[in-house]
Amino acid sequence: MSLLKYESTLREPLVDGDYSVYREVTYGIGQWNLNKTIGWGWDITNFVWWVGIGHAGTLISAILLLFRQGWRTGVNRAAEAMTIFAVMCAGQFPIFHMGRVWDAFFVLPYANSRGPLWVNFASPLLWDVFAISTYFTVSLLFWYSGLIPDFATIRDRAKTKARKLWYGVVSFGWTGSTKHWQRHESLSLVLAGLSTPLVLSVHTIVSFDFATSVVPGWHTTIFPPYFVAGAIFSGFAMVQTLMLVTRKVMKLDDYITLGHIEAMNKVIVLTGSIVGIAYLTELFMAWYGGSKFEYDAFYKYRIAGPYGWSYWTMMTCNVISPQLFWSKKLRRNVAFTFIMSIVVNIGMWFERFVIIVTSVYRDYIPSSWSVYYRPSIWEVGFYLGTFGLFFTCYFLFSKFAPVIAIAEIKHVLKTSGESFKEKMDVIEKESVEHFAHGHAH
Amino acid sequence: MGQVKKYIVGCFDDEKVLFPAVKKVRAAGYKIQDVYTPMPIHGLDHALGMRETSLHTAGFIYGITGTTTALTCMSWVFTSDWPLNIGGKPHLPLPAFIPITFELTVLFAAVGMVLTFCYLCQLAPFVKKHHFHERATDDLMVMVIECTERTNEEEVKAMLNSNGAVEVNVQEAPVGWWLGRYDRPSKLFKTREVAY
Amino acid sequence: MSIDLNTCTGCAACVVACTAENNVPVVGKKQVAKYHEMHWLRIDRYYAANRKDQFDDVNVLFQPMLCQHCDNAPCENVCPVAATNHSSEGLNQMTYNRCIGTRYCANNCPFKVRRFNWLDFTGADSFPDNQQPLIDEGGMDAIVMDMNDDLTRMVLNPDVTVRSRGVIEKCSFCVQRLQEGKLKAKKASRPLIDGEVKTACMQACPTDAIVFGNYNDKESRIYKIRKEEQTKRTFYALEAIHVLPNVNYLAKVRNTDRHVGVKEEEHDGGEAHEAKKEEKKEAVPSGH
Amino acid sequence: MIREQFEMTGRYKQWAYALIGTGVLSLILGYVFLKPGEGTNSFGETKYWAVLMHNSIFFLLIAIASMFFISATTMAMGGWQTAMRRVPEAISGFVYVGGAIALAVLLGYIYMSHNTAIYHWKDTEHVAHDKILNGKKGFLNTTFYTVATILVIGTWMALRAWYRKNSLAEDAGQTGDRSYFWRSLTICAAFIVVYGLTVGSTTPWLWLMSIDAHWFSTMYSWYTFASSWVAGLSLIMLFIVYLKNKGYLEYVNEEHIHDVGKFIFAFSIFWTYLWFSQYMLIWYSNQPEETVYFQPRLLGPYRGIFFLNLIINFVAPILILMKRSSKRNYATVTFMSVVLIFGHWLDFYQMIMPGPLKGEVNGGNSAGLFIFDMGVAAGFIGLLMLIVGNKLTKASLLPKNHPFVKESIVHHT
Repeated sequence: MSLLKYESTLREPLVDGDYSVYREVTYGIGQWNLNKTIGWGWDITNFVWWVGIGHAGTLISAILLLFRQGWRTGVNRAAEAMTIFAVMCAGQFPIFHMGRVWDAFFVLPYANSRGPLWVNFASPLLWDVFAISTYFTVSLLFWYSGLIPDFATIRDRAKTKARKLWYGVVSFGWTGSTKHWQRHESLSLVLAGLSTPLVLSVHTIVSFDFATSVVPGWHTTIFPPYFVAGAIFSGFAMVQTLMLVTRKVMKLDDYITLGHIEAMNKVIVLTGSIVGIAYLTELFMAWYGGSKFEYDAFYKYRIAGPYGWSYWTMMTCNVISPQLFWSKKLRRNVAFTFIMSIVVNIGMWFERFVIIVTSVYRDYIPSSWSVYYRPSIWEVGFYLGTFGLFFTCYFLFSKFAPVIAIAEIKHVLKTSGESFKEKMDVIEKESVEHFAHGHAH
Repeated sequence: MGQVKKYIVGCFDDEKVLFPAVKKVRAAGYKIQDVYTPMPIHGLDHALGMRETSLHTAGFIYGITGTTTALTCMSWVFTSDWPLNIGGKPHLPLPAFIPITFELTVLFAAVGMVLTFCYLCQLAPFVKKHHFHERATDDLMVMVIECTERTNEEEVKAMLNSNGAVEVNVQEAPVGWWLGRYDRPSKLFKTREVAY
Repeated sequence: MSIDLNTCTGCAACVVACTAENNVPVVGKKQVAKYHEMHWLRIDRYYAANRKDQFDDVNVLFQPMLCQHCDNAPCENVCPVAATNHSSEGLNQMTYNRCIGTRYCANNCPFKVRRFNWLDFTGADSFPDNQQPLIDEGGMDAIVMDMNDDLTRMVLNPDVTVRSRGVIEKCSFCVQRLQEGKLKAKKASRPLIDGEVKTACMQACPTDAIVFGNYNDKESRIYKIRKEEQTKRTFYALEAIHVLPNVNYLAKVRNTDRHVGVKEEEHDGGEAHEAKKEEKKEAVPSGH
Repeated sequence: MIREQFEMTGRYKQWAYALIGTGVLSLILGYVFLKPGEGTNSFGETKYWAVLMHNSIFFLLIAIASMFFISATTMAMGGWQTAMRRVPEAISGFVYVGGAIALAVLLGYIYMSHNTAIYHWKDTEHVAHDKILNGKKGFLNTTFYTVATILVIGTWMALRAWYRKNSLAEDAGQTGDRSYFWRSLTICAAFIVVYGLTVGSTTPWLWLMSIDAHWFSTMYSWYTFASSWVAGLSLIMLFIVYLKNKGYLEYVNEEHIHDVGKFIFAFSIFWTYLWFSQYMLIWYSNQPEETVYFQPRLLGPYRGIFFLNLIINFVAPILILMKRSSKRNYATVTFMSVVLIFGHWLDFYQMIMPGPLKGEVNGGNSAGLFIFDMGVAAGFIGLLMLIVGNKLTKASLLPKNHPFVKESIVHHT
């Protein structure tokens, strides 16, 4: 069974998105409801949102690998794929939010024909260019190097010529030689080690886009770790959403167990609470700092004021509702988890919206204060378009590539299953001294 | 490609059986060409007497290269090639160079390592190698022993059989890799029908 | 540049002069309603009343607001392509053909003086024929078409570029006039004389509220105003965020025994500039 | 027979008492030379109180970091550390004495001293004229300070006591009885929440950030946490290595050392990350209300300490602990632990001192007073040794009935 049968329902958002982008490029950003005060709205909100989602995959495969959390193997491959597709979606926004997309290559550092005019290496947006492209590349390499042995497994089971050709090409001639495995292990470990700080750096740099500025509500030092926590939070929520669907449709209940779901819910409640502390810290500092602009940004325009509803949506979805996961029963409830995963995604979207829009719409000088910002149909269309792209890519992936890391699962199967449980029962009953003696190094 | 050698192939389905077998075969003085396994098996590389890979050292060197590239390029551009006054910041705004320096370190290390890995293992699209057993990527561990003129085939086969191999055969296979497609049989070497 | 708030009457002659001099596009009513207007120079109004709800008896203060050409410009730092940077003369300059339109600088400008070309207002876009469809749809006013035929384009100042869609623009301190003046002086082998070059707004100001010049020249008007004549009245906009503007204002002084501010400025630990901004306290937004 | 009951050797005790003696002597000599009794807000008085505060807060926070270590690993079902679990448990036992001392110092400063150089906000008259401090009155006032401090330290003590009681009861209980383990999860969850709300947010604001009362940074608490956490991990490492050297902790081997070493390495980088984020954002945005904090540290008299802090806490661990073999080498990890505890002590030093002592470092008398600083720190170290040693003797070094203990024994990196 394949998820691809849902593809037709995605055609509409994709086409919608394409047309929105076409209009933006031909006629201009003026069709969006941004203005001289609100320079960024849905575009950058969506960018940050997608990038945040794109953190979970690498996080699961890298950090949890280093922390030896065995449960990650069930979900890591699909989560990594999700990462790559989410970053692809994210990348579109900073590109197409430019006034002159056709000159987007100006951000690349090369000595151009106008003389050695370089880029501004001190601009957070340029750091973004480096961070997002590095992250995309490294995630892709990490994901693909893990896929090679699995592709080889499928290649050797393939029945049709087309499949033999396709999997033959993508498996790079993998044989499973011991030396290759040794190098492969070393590669995975180092890539995991590199990806861990990388994944933190990406959202850190995204947060620098705001935190380096002088805009009240943007400039705050807690942003880097707080954005990272938020990214993990939203990323895990998106993994839950997708995995629960994949699990259901492809009948992977034995591979993605309630244990996996519960573990991810624990991460969600942890990161949700970290984010919550950060929200409260910001609120406190806005008062404590003694700057009127900062105070107004939080107390007049965020928790109250015309955008108050978005702030409270964010608070409810991100901080209050995940606390329900303290209950073990709810953590292991699939339907509830699915609903919560969507709630968290909505909440995290609003977090970025609140940060971006409520900060710029009224900053320093009252004469420039802006009106209430509503997105135009083209901004919404563009956003929906990335959904189409994301799910199309994900469904194609689930059709043509293994959603479960085959080789890794084989590795893990040694430490689970029935015979393992029997063995464990014996060990349970042994005394510590006896056990230790038997396992002396 | 071109050179064809003869190999004795023994297949195992349990790593607990494989390890003693590896030990015995090596003790008997035969050269194990390779063991093909569906998943990484810890300690097998040591059992086969392979040295540790230095791939991570290469990665470290690539990383350092990235760091230096980033720092020297940015410093050169900002201080000597075209110094601009941007926002009143110093011409060498070191804190602002850190993010890009970090990213390039990671990028160089990762890309360099993956390319080195592919080079060392000879992995690329359309690369084809001889596969001794199709289940080597599924659930069998396939031990391959190279035959020389001094190898007593029958003795080796018997040894493998007595050490728990579930399947033993002799194959002639080309050395190395060649360009080819998996949906077509290879015409590049004289075929002798093997296990599949 | 120094702007005297005492003499400013809020007549907006500077705004008109600036628009005419710098080919600032006319965007039409619909786009103005979307806050897409392009003025490089605007006049902010602040009202001071005794009580918050008492608007029949207010004191008004006009503050012409334009690019402050900050020395620590937050906008310059964030531009990824270095399209905006500082000239050696202290101008915060824009390179239109380098700009890719991320609008990051506009977000980060505390004075909100940067203007983005949201649509093709001048017909100078890389994409042809993209105005009429929008006008037909009702997204834009037909008036922007005026910039498309040769006759109406005669109003444009030939010394100033017409900006295309998708780039940021802002006050340049009439850099074309500065260059011209410098060239003339160079040809005559003499230094630029103070007051020889006037920005359009300075030239148009009927009350001479705006003074422009070289602050490094100790004989210049601007130096004398800041350092000798008006030391007590000189203040800079938003000094607390330390962007070091190159435009200073001279505080408005009223000869009245009526208490103006809502409440006495509290002692704030010796931050002198706060007191100068007394009149700006209890400001209410003007335009809406 | 394994040695699972720690006994303090005579030498250990001698060292502890000698260090405590050094501390007491330093305090007496400091009292004689600095004359803190003479003149409110005199240099001597400010310095004396600042040193007491610096050390009491630092050592309390690194001891409570052990409790966080236990809670975090328990919540994550991390079985690997069970075999050495009693070490952080013992270290967290310092919270009673350390907490009492900190309470005495902090409240002593608030109520016994007329000094206002450390906490400007104590001076109500000054606050009335200071617009910014006046705005913070609701948070920075003696009543709130007192209540919050007592509450925070009291909660830490209570939760630590509860955890320890449960842990000891497990030893006495039946093998295979998991009820203690489930209860420990509840306690740890409660502690994590409390830790997040105290060390992760409010406490560092109240105790430390309010020294530079005008200044603020939202990152501050997380930064303080990272600093105390790295030092706390190093402290755990030191005790493990010591016990291993004395032949205890039979089941702890270089695999466990390696993992603690990884933690130290990773969180040293994490500390640097937070340091960089806080510094870079303030540097980049360049607003006076924030840069005022770095002015004396980066450009003023504390410049040397500022960079030393970075070298010790970032450059040293990243270079020395990067290699796998160095994380498994007892000598290297011991050396790095000592270096890092000193490094983060220095980090706290540069967080606290530049605020009240604005002029020269230590009033120009750097060397002499730095010895005083170190002397007082030595006293705290001695006290820590004595108390932790004492707690280690109170229970078996192996929590035998813990469900994860076997997993810990076969732990393999």
